[in-house]
Amino acid sequence: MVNKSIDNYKVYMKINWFKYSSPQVFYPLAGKLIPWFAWLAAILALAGLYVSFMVAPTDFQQGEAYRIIFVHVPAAWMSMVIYIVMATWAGLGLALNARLSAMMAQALAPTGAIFTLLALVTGSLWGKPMWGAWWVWDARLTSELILLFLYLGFIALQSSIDDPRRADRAGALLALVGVVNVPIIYFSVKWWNTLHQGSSINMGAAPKMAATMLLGMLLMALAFWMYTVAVALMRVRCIMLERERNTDWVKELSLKTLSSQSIAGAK
Amino acid sequence: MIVLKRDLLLAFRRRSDLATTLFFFLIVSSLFPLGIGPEAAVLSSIAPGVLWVAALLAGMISLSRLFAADFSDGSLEQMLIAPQPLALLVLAKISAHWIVCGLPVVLLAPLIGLQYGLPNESLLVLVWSLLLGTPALSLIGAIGAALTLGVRGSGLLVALLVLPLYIPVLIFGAGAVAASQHGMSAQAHLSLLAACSLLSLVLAPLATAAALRISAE
Amino acid sequence: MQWASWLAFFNMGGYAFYVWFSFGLSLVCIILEVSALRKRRAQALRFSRLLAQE
Amino acid sequence: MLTARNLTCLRGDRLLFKKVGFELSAGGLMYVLGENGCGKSSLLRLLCGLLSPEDGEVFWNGKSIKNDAENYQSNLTYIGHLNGLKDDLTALENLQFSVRLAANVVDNAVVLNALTAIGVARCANLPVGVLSQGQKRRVALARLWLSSSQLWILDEPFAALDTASVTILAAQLNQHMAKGGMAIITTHQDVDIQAQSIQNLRLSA
Repeated sequence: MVNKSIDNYKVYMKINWFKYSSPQVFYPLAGKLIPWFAWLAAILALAGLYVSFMVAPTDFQQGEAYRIIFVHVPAAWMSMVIYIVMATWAGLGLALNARLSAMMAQALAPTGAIFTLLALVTGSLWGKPMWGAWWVWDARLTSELILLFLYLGFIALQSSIDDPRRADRAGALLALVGVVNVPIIYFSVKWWNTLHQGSSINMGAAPKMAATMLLGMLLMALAFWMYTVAVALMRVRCIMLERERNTDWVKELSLKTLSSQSIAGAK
Repeated sequence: MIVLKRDLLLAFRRRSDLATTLFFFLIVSSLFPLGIGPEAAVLSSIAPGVLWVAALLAGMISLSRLFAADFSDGSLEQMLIAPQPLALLVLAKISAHWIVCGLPVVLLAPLIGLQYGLPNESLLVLVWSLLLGTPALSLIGAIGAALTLGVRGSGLLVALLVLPLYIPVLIFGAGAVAASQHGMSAQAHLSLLAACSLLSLVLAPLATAAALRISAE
Repeated sequence: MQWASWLAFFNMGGYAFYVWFSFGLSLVCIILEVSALRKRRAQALRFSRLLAQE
Repeated sequence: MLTARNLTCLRGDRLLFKKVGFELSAGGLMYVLGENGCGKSSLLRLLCGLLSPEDGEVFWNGKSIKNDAENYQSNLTYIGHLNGLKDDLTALENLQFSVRLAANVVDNAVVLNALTAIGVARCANLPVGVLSQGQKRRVALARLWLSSSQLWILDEPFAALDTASVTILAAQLNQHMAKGGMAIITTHQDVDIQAQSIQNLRLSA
């Protein structure tokens, strides 16, 4: 019975794997890319941290607390960028029926959610000394919160559908609907915010942003980018292993890792 | 058209379902004064938000019924392979849903607005805002209902998917009533609300049709 | 260089908790995510190995 | 003419069938055979366009049913496992709805004739919810008397029917085939239907 299904899989793989790239090819390729991106992320992060703590001057209004923006703003940027990238992969997967794209979308979602959460928490950690309150219904924080809901909805929908193909396609559609709505939501929240309270300290766009501050944020954002790529590749490899567990190549691979010591290795 | 007629007939045969939605709307909006206290000033200041949130939740709890029955008895399959554009059939179903679940809420809302001490002109704006906004709720909700069709825990899931997407409608709708309370024109809010409804009228049936095809496989 | 001493650096002008908590939390998130993924991968491989040996 | 090429169907991570192909021309009858769970129903749903295949394509008169869906669907009558009836509507209302859905218009009298033909005329004005399983199935099958489409795809049409109804249905199928119709049927029963050409498609995993 098992043999037969393996046999079927073999034929199936010959006729149509992901149309564009097969997991057997992609899996080791991703494995080779991960360390590169991880190292890049580490180097950029070190440079970014150096600039943010050693080079960037103290803000005359906010003192040292403003240094939180070196993680808050890049995290907020990433949370939005990842959603757009995720929706793009999802849309590609839906349009071309390419499963690798759908897997990439699925792999990006948790990382995006983590960055959104980070942006929220660091935002409130910044808000406490600045505004004297842990949470302020500021337009940016509120939109970030809604973005977190959108991520969680995507993850929840995908994980509650058993059939991977349906999960891929339903998730993709939801991501597309979300991406159409994000600008509308952002606009409406901004509108709501201007109506209900006066001006607050505008996050991120401090009155006079020193060039070094911008450099620090950019370096950190790039580091997060590289980290995201590395982690998404790691996750997509996990997804492949889980979905392809019945195929020969995964079985061979799993036996190989037993003999070489790197069972839990990242590579 | 035939789908609209059938769904309305079905809703008429099951009038109790209709009452459930209305009753839910009533009870949710009556809970707030009990939780907050009967001061007139407080109540009238929270009224727009409370009424809108209650309308939104009432529309949402009836969403899971939108396609579920058709899915389990096989009539959804027949609609999917009918030689008619699926988006139109879907639009007819959503319209029926709105007439059955949305319209009664719109009509009942001014009564509850009275309980909250809303002035007359605000009541009028409330009805207008609900009339313009609730179609968008039904339309957007249909996408969520279609995506979660036959999925375990779909009732909760649909809330998670749909509520964030409802936020613009809530903001503009409640904002319209609040503006009229403060003696300002609600024109801008109402136009934005109408724009939301129009946009979802164009896009939501297509997205829902696509979602139904995915879910019915 | 911005800081007069290491102590001043750690003190962050009196905002030490907020600043270090933010950066520390980011680090924790990264470590947790990576280790969770490693575990997930090892588990997937273990499962396939069981299937293969069957 | 209905042509299927290279159809492959995957459910979850299970391969149901692969490289299924056939050609069905006017007056042709095809039985889909195979054990339980081998994908007969999935194949029928695939042929209706309800399911999209992992690989391969279905053509109606040379055009892919994906690109020419409306034309194909107006030539198709599908009765699946589920009856597609609303419990709260009467048999008459249910059938009128499905006729309208197929973009046709008929009189109530015609619908009544159809119900009479399959022996459930007495149930015409009863809500379907109160009928027995067999009666519900017959109401659903009455659509075949109202259908003008050339291709019938029927999933276990004879199941849950008594012998008399089986004969009546077989006669209706015979008539359909004689008029140059096509039918694709899954069945466990041995029913004699005449057609210009009869083919068997056996699915095996």
